[in-house]
Amino acid sequence: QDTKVAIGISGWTGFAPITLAKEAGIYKANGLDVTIKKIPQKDRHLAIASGDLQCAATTVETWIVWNANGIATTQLFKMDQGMGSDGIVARNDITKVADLKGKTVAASAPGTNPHFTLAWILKKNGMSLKDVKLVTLEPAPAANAFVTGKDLDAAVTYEPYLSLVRDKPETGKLIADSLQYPMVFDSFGCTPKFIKENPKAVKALTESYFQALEMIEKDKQKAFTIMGADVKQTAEQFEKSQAKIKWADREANKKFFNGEIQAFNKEAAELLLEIGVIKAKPDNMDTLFDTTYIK
Amino acid sequence: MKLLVPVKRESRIALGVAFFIFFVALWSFLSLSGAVPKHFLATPWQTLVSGWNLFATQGFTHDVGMTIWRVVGGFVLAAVIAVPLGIAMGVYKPIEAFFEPFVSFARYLPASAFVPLLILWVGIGEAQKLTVIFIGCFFQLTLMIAMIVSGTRRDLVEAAYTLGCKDSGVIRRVVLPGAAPEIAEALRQVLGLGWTYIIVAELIGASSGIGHMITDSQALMATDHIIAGIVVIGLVGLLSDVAFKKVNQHLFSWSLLR
Amino acid sequence: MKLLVPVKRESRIALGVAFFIFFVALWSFLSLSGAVPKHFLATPWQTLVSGWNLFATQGFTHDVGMTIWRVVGGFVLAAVIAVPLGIAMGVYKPIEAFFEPFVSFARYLPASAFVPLLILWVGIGEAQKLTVIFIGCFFQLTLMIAMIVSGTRRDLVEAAYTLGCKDSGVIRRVVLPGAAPEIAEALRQVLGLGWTYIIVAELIGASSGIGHMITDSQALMATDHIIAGIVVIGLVGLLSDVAFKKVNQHLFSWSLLR
Amino acid sequence: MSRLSIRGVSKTFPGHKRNVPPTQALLPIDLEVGDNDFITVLGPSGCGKSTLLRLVAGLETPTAGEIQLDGTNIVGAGADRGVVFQSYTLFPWLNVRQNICFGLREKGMKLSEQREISDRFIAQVGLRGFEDHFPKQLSGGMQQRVAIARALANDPKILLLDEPFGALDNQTRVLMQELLLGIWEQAQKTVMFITHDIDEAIFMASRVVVFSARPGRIKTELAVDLPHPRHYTVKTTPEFMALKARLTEEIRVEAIAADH
Amino acid sequence: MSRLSIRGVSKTFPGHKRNVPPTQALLPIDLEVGDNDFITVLGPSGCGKSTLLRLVAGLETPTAGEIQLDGTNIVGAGADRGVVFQSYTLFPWLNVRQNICFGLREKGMKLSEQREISDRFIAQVGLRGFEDHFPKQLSGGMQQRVAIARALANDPKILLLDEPFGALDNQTRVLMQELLLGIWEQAQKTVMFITHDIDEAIFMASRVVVFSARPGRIKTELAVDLPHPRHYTVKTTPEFMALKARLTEEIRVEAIAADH
Ligand SMILES: Nc1ncnc2c1ncn2[C@@H]1O[C@H](COP(=O)(O)OP(=O)(O)OP(=O)(O)O)[C@@H](O)[C@H]1O
Ligand SMILES: Nc1ncnc2c1ncn2[C@@H]1O[C@H](COP(=O)(O)OP(=O)(O)OP(=O)(O)O)[C@@H](O)[C@H]1O
Ligand SMILES: [Mg+2]
Ligand SMILES: [Mg+2]
Repeated sequence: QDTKVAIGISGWTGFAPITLAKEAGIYKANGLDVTIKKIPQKDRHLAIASGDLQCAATTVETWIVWNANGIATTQLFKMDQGMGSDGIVARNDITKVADLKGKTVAASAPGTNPHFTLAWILKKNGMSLKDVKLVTLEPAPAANAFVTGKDLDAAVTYEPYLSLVRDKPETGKLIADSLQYPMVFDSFGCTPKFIKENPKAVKALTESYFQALEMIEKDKQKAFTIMGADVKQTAEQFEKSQAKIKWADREANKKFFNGEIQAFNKEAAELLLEIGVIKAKPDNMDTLFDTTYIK
Repeated sequence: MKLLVPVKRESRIALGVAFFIFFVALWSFLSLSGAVPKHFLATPWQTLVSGWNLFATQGFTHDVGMTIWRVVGGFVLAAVIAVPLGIAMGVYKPIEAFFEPFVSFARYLPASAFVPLLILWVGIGEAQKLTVIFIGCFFQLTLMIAMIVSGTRRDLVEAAYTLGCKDSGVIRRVVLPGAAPEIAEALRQVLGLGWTYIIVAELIGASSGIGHMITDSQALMATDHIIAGIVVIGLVGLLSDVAFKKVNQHLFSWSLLR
Repeated sequence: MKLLVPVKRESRIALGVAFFIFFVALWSFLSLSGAVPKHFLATPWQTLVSGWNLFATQGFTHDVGMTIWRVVGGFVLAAVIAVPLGIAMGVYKPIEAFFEPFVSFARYLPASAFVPLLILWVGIGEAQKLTVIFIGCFFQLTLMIAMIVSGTRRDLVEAAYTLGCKDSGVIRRVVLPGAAPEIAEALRQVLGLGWTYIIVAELIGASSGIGHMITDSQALMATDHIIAGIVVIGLVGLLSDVAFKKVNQHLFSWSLLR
Repeated sequence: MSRLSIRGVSKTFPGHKRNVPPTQALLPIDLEVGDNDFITVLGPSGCGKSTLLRLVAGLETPTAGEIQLDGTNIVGAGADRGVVFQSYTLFPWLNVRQNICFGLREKGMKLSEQREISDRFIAQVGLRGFEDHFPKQLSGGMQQRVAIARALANDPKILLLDEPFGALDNQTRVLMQELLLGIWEQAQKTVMFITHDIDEAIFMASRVVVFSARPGRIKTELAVDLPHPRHYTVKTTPEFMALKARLTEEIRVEAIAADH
Repeated sequence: MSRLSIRGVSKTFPGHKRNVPPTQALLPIDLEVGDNDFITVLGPSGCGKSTLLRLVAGLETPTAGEIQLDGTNIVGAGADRGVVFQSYTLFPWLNVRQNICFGLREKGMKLSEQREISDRFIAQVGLRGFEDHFPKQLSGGMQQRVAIARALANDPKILLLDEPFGALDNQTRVLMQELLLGIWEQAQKTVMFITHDIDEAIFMASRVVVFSARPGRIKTELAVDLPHPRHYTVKTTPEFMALKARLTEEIRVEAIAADH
């Protein structure tokens, strides 16, 4: 009897190993019956609250937001880290972040990573969200609107949608990315209730992820084909999209949850409070993750 | 041209076809001449081919099927409650007085704005999609049916009383058959409304459906797929409407006599 | 209860109020008793306070203003084209034959599905929002007006001819004044339709508006804000409708005589 | 003995909205209708003729007074009083036969019996061959013939007709009068017939009741002693003329009073 | 000299849909209407009376033949032929005065002049005090009086009336006949008046034209030599009776032919 799990993710290239684990039958082999739901980050917590999702992949600061706003969730393992595959694209006449002052910038809704990214980068440059005109657009339409229209001066987006801009250098370029500002980390987590009731399945989810990474190492071509197909890319296109992504293996995971995340969470919570996405910091940030399963 | 004078059947058809030809010609010109960049607007031919491919190779039939089932499902749910409630409201004015102000107000609540709440309340499965359609259809339908039933011809009701009917007989044998054609017509119109909500319903958490296909294609700027999707919804909506109309005409042929 | 017999004004109001009280009581029970977790459903009181705060401290008036302007703007655009086109179609049947099949079909194209295309075509500014509303209203309105004008009483037209009118006089002095009340009524109904599209239009690329506020409230799980937003749209829609109705009744008082 | 007794019956309609005063439609009226009487009620527009008929039918309740049918007080509408209205009130979704059988089916009568009765009345009103037609496929005159057959099929104690031929053209109207009179001469029903038309009132009646302008009361009663069976040519006889001349004067003053 | 000459005019309506055969509404008709004639056209339902009137009004074109008014062929509708229809065709958004001035305004007449003319006709049809009423605030009889005034205000060469009193109750109808006849006796207009009602046809006419059942043709013409001014009591005189008896027979056969 396979354990049923519904996982909410987005089209972000960093989440592709989950698709791979499902499509290549890794989950199945580990006794899991996984359903993957593509659902925008801004809605993902609602779906968890409704009970339709037990697990999700999302950026690390979102777990703070969700828990602070009443949706109990626990991270299990880190998946990847932005290495420049997400960031702010801007018109060619905008050369540095400071130039964004007073400009129209597209980012996804509050509580999502692009929104947070923008706030973070602006803060590092001595500005705040109030200094730009913020337009709510999900990463995909943001990239579309940026390359095709004139309404936007800048947009926050990520791979694979960054490729749209990459293909049209005349429309703009990346002015700030997650390599310069190391603050985009993705992790995978589930509700505490699910973890408590299905420890075996949780272990299997974790192991499946690591097995998917192994498969990418072993059979790149096949893995890229499967992962690309999910976002309607060829293996070659996908290879380009994932070039700057570094998936976290077991070792990287151990390292991340031992110090790195604590530091990041502290800074992130401050900022989230500042921009009004949470009303109070979670009491104990260490309950946001559970490192039992990566051991 | 003379005022209000009908045109012959043949010229009517010819003129109607002419507009479609004109429209496609304009579209072709815009997309082929380069007046509009290619990725802004697919050519008609490309759209047609993509549309065909969607069905032939990408399992679009399943998407269309899911969309139809959601619209019809939500609509049937709405109808199952709205029809008896509307009839009760139309017939018994105290019931109408009780529900009418609330329903009148609720009709203005935009179904699409409920999406975030619905995700919380009923999740992201089929229930959420059905509920969006339900909200979009239910209040409107209830009001329309109550109005129709209120408009029951008083003289026919009185005639039934003088022929020996009691209240229940009047409802069963006069109010219902008299209102049936208009209720069917209201159902048809509201089903048309349902189609306009499905895209919103399928925006979130769907893994199939025409709306899902359109959202997917958006990321890739596949305007051919988007246009094909829109046209397919239009066609399905039109077909369901025509079919509904035919069924009504067949069921209530007496109401068409003049 | 007697069939179809109206209830007295006082009881009618009392019953209507009773339902609202019942509704709020149920809502309070659900949210206060803990039957539904707190973050799933705000209490009525909390919703009211939040609604008030939205206006008082969070500049919600601006959002509401933007939303109204978009709906009204898109609607006026649609009306400005649809009214003369619809009249021309109604009066001159060849024109109707030319446009009618296309417009009938286009009416089923879901406005919300155009959003991805519109981002490409007109960007993400106000133009996109107005266009969504425009698409949602235009085809429906054109058809309704053509139908209304087609229904011009032939006997009045003939009377005008026998009184010495030429075609232009008939249009100006008979067709237009005769159709005006119904056209105004159609405009009112279609404006109501416009309200249902605004949320979709504001979902994407907005930095203000009620729809934008609802999206923003999601992260905080602020169901109180979401519900307040929905209710405000409902109220604004209802108000605009009532105001429109009053204006129509005032302008076309003759059509209300019986 | 009277079949129908109307004693001191009056009717005032309350003004539903504020500022609308109540309408006194009928001043207290006394009227006895004997068994097999054919009385016609003549009066100007708005004088309360329909109101009286609706009171007898049980579709309205009197403000004062009482109405008895065969000695029993009337409460609500019932199948013992057949009504034919001026407006066409056939059920448009039923065909001619189904319309005629409407009351029979309500009584739970067997189908075969329903068929027999409807056949008889269809023949009597001259609509054989039209059994399956829907009301909208019939001319106005035919529709009213079906309405009469539908009322008669129930075998009511009294037939109440409210300007049943008012919307028909003159020639059809004359033919319908002869038809109805023929049925009455054969079946001996008690009939109360409301009309505006003096010729019609005299031609069919055994007694003509003339109403005054609103608020209505009975102004004159006039027995019509023309022999039966009556032929349409009776309308151009001197006896008829004399009655007509007299009623014309009676009604004319009332009509002028009502019009202004 | 004839004011209106109808020569060999016939009308066949094409069957618009497939399988619908064309309707021959009117067989070739010849009719001369003299200056100041008041002719009434009598005939069963559907015999083509309205069709003839609409041909004269210019609202239909004849299939064959020609129609001349004062020696000129008729092309389309025009203000020289005033028409009053059976259905109420007042413009509901205009008040009584505005309705009466409709044609005058179309001619571009000065407001003061419009006012003068409308005042005269409002007085003539007895509607003083109702100038600001809208059509729906008037009774049927009043509406038709406005319609007559509206047609007359244009000072047409001929007045065409298609059962203008058909929807009125009998008493109102009689009063309207007297009103119209009074106007004609004063103003000496040429009038063509269509009706079903034999009394009405005789009472007003200088000549009665009887149509056969469809397809219509003229069956009889009958001059009415009753003296003017006519009083309503003329309807119960022996001369009137004789005419009525004769027309009753003529029309009865046609009506029976038309009804079945
Ligand atoms: N339901 C009602 N409410 C208020 N007033 C009414 C109602 N029914 C009738 N009346 C009024 O009562 C008066 C008599 O109406 P009734 O219909 O009995 O007249 P009538 O003699 O039948 O007239 P007609 O010949 O035009 O049919 C009229 O003034 C009418 O306006
Ligand atoms: N526009 C039309 N198209 C087809 N047939 C028509 C049209 N107008 C009239 N007819 C037919 O022509 C015949 C004569 O019609 P018309 O209206 O002239 O009769 P009528 O004598 O005025 O009848 P009534 O007394 O009922 O008014 C009828 O059979 C009618 O159905
Ligand atoms: Mg009456
Ligand atoms: Mg006619």
